[in-house]
Amino acid sequence: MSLDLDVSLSFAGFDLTVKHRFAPGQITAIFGRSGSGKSTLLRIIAGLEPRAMGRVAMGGTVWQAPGVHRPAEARGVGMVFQDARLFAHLSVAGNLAYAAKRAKGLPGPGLDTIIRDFDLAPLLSRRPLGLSGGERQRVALARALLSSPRVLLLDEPLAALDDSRKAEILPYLERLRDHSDLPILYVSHSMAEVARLAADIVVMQAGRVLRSGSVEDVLSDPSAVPDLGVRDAGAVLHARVVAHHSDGLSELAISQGTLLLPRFEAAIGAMVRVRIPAQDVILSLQHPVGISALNILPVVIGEVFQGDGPGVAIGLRSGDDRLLARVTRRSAEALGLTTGLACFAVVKSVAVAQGDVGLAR
Amino acid sequence: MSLDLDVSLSFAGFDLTVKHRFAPGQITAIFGRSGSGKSTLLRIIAGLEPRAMGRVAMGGTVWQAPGVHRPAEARGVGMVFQDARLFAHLSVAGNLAYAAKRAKGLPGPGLDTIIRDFDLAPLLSRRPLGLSGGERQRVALARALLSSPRVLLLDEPLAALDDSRKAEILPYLERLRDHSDLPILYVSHSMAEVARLAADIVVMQAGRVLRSGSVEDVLSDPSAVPDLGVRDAGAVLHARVVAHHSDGLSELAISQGTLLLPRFEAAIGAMVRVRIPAQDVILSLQHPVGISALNILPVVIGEVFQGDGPGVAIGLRSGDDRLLARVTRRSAEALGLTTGLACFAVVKSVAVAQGDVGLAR
Amino acid sequence: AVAANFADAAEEIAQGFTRQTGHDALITTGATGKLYAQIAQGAPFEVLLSADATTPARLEVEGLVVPKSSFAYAMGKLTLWSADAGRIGVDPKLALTDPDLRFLAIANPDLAPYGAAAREVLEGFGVWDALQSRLVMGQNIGQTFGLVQSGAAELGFVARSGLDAPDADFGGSRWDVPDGLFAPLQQDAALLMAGEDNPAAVAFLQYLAGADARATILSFGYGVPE
Amino acid sequence: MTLPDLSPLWLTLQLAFVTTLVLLAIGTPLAWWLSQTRSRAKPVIEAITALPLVLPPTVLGFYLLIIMSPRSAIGAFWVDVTGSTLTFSFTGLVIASALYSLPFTVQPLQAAFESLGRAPFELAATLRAGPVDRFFSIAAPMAKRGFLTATVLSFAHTVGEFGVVLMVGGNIPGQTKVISIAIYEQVETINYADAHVLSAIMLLFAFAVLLFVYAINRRYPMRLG
Amino acid sequence: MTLPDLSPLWLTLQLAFVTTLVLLAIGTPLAWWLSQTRSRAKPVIEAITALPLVLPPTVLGFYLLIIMSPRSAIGAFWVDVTGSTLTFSFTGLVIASALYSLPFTVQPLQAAFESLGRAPFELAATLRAGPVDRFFSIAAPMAKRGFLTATVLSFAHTVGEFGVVLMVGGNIPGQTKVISIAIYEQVETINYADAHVLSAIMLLFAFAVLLFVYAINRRYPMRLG
Ligand SMILES: Nc1ncnc2c1ncn2[C@@H]1O[C@H](COP(=O)(O)OP(=O)(O)OP(=O)(O)O)[C@@H](O)[C@H]1O
Ligand SMILES: Nc1ncnc2c1ncn2[C@@H]1O[C@H](COP(=O)(O)OP(=O)(O)OP(=O)(O)O)[C@@H](O)[C@H]1O
Ligand SMILES: [Mg+2]
Ligand SMILES: [Mg+2]
Repeated sequence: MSLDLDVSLSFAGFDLTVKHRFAPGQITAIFGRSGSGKSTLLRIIAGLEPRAMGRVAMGGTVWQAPGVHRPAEARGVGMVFQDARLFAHLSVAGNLAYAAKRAKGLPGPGLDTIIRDFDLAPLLSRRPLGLSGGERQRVALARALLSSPRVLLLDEPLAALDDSRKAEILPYLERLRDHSDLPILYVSHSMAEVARLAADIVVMQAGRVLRSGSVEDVLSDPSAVPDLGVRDAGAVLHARVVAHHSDGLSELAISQGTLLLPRFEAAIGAMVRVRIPAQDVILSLQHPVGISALNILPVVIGEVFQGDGPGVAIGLRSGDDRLLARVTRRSAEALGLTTGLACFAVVKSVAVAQGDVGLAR
Repeated sequence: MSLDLDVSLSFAGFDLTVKHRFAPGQITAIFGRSGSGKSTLLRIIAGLEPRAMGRVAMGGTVWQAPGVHRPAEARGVGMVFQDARLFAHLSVAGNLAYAAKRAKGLPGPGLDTIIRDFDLAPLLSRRPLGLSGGERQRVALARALLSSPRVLLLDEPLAALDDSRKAEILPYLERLRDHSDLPILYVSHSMAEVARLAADIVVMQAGRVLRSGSVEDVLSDPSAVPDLGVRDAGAVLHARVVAHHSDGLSELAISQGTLLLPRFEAAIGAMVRVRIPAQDVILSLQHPVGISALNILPVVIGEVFQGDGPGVAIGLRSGDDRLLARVTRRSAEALGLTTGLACFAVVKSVAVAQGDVGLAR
Repeated sequence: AVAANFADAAEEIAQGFTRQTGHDALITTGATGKLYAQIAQGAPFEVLLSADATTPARLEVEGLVVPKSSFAYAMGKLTLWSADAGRIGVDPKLALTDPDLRFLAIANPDLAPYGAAAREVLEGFGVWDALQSRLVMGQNIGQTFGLVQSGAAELGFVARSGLDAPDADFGGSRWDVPDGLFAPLQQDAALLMAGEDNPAAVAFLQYLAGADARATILSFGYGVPE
Repeated sequence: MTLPDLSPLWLTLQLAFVTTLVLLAIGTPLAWWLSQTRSRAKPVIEAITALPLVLPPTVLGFYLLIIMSPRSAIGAFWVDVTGSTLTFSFTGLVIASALYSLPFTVQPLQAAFESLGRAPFELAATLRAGPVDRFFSIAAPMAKRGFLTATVLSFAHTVGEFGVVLMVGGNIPGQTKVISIAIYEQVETINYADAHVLSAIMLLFAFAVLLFVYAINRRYPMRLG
Repeated sequence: MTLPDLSPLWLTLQLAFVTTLVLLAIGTPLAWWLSQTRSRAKPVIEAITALPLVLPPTVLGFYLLIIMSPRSAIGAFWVDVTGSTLTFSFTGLVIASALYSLPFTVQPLQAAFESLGRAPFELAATLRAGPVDRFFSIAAPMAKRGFLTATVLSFAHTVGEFGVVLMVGGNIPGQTKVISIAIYEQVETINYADAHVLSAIMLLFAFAVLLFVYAINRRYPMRLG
């Protein structure tokens, strides 16, 4: 069921107006500067901002409309607050049981599964007060998942976690996305997480939606680079897993050619999504030889977008796939990179991190 | 004045033992997995863990020793807690004034300067309860700086901030580092921040110091790659600013050759630190031509470190500088990359983000 | 329902009554004014041993007392007492005019008959006005006793029954005020409407007027009506 | 020296126990409502709940006596329904004591509830906890310290208080004669020895109970995080 | 109908005001200490601070009278130093009332302090605030609601209470005769009309004060974040 939103809310000095449809069974990344209204948006959906105006509908059910305000407890949102709130009077086990007890009979993962997947067994008897920042976040996320939500609202749920913890938890979210039809809203400052998990992206600025669309479209649109922040641009490819090699590389088929990437977990034949950060793509007029980069794709230059800085964003087509490259203006001029030019995109295998590959639906 | 530590503390199921000297006028990054004891370490230094044992000395002053425990308020630590605590009963202005008032007469930045540099004017009359996550962090950091600290203890102070906000605040920390002799301890999960700001790094694991040393040494040590996390490895170069070009690039001299990077703020002749992420370095046997990457450095292969995964970490020497590259095992074998081999390191300008360049002392 | 100052004596009388008649008497004590309010609001009391004569009379007017049932059962006696041994000499007036005297305790004349009596005595001596600033008042004669006993007030007019009760020994010095110096402290008993049909209540009043009870009353430092 | 009659002690404990229970049952929802409402009537109700305190106990008792006496509408209704009077009965005592000690229950509880802020309730709501559930699963346990204060103050005050009880209860041995009245009586009737003994028993007993309560609270403390 | 003598009203207000101030001055540090200490004596002290409540007021007053009378060491010392007695004086009244209402100050304050947790104090300490500074700049303003409760309960209880005051004060008109005693007397002497008038004045006045206090509190509320 999709989540339809057409809401507005004003604080002194801040106005939020958002109209958007969040697709079911997909993760929508909410991206935007600090103070742009991301957390406020999630709070409106959860029913925690009584002064919000407008309409919120989950599938056929109206959660909010003029004269209608379904209370938060009847909405069934699984929320991870940005401050990873835990009940201070309950142990970790108590916090988890709180959610599980109230979701009894509803579909969802069992307590034991969650405890195992989030590695929470050592923390169960602990009080929230002594938990580290990352431990709190893991508990908060686990608890939200236990509440058998109809929509997940995750506000920077992994911000305090290190990469290896993230790598443990992300697959869990992917499975959840793929085996349910929950809309999942995911606020994050990490484009790697966004690209790996999210199908759609909403970029917010000062309370408005600046840009929205599929991650593939938005991230591979050269003109979106300034909105997303230079470091974070990068296209997302759909690829099919062809083989896992014994030297630790996985081979993927894309519409034209293959990619070799550090090995990841996925069945042969599975479709995956691969983010290729724009800054990690090198363009070469000739097919380079004797080079450590394994992936050399023939591409045709599409749009060339000249921003303010020294960089140029270049849209590339490789068969049906779109790529995005960022090069310096100097290089673009020296190599004569213009629309229609055929050249080669060089991508290092290792530049594509484990976190950049996710299972596609 | 340096900060000398030789402390231990036990919680049920967790033991911390740390012996380290934090250098004055430098930022030491504290890096490590969630739950490895980073926040606990800062709390011990601040004097907030009365059960901690051992010795803490700041310059000649003993803060803690058997029988000695100088209370937190007499230490003068500028602490940003991981949860960006603010006084809920005071406005933002009240929070800042709280620190400023108690540091009156002590050296330090003025209230007005801080408010301007952290762009806090619009928030001054606000109560903490309505602030966004990033806004809270800015206020907490500003307040810590106003307290005229003898040591700064920053626990993921920028975690909730977007890149552009970070770009506003990081130069401030750099100036502070360069114009004072405070030891600054900086907990972060972001290697880009670490490499940009920190001279030293302490990698923690399960309450111990796993590795420590200068950022250059630790980050360019191939065998450190597994400890730091694959994505985060990358050497740091010292370079001198030679010119700022009109096409938005800055030219830097390194011990052998030049680097062209996206333009950054620094006077001609200034020394800067540049982090080159290992995964962004391509090795080529021949000097590549017709390629968009602008920086092609002749290098000699030093140590080759074979980890568990598909990647190989390769230490490189370029004149006096050390670089680190990460390539796939397959490439390393195909190209015959072994110690002593001369080859070329290809580095994209745009892959080195603004955040990766910082002023050296 | 028994006025507080008579509580101990009433207790002993009740025991005698029980021994003699087999009836049990449950005793409730309280300030007479309070008892009045309670009786007026329908308290289930059957017999009232008041500390004055006016309250039973008033209740009779209001129809809460069985007409003509009230009679005097005891006469209160007043004593000027000090917990200090030498303070009261042969001439009580000396003690009352002693410039060192800080506080003289009396019962509140508006509330307690003993207070009114004390006032009368002081007025008779012509010292009432002079002593105004040194007067401290208990709400009833029991509290007044406490004020003196604790030594907080050097002197006080108390009920003789407090000092002379069996096995009481408070020492100090005293002057028993002769009866003529104040209007008689007549304490009346009455049969309340609630007790009209209870033979035990009627029997208790008879016992109270009888010789055994009178002896007990005397032993507690009260007088008995002729 | 013989031990004075101890039946007032038991009566007192019964009264204090029942009164405290009644107070918690009434005061908790009231305090909760006050802590949550945005109604304009809030300060008015807050002021009213504190009012019983300002009247002298006997005077309050006097008015209650008038209100509850069989000659009033309420008292008469009570007699009709139950067959016995409200005044001079244990029930009447409980009502009077509860009214008088109400502020000691409501005020600390309301303060405790208000100190919790909104965050835990928002969280609980997103976890499907409705208002009643939130009250029992979040507000009540987190306001534990407030309940402790409310209970101790209400209980102790009911034990010690005698003005209201004396007036409404009529000091009937075994029925409405509580220990505070008994001690009061001993003092007023100059039975100081008995008063000392009763006071000492009362103080020791109360001390033991309070010590137990506080020691438990210390063993299982609760802090907000 | 003429207005009854109002001087007891002013005396009452003075007494309640001074007593409340004294209570805050004594009770606040005590509550603060209790909230912070890890001493084993804590539950004992907590129990003791609640004890004055369990004794009936007149009885407590009787014992205080004995303790403060010039024949006791304390009382004699006071006479030596000041030349006047502690009993039957305004000072004595204040001491007695303060002792009796102490639990109403200490308990709500302690609960309020404890609900703050350690976090704000740690933060303040890192900002160079010493213990005293922390108390005034953090604990006191954050425990505002606790102070409100403590003040209202202590003030109202002192206004209404008269058992202790009666005993220790001696009911001297203009000096120690407070309004609660005055109303009590009117009731006892069956001057119900005057009692009604005095009670009504008292209730209205108290209601006005309380309403004002609560309305202010509502205007400038404080929540923990
Ligand atoms: N209750 C409130 N009262 C007033 N202003 C508020 C309130 N809540 C939020 N705001 C303001 O609304 C804006 C949006 O806040 P929000 O928390 O949604 O930002 P955000 O996008 O989540 O930022 P961050 O990434 O820093 O968490 C901020 O400027 C914030 O100060
Ligand atoms: N008061 C305490 N009682 C018991 N255990 C504690 C306490 N404080 C911290 N710990 C434990 O000590 C370990 C280290 O905690 P710490 O907060 O220092 O971790 P951290 O490195 O800061 O982690 P993160 O990156 O998640 O914030 C954690 O496992 C934590 O649960
Ligand atoms: Mg936010
Ligand atoms: Mg931490």
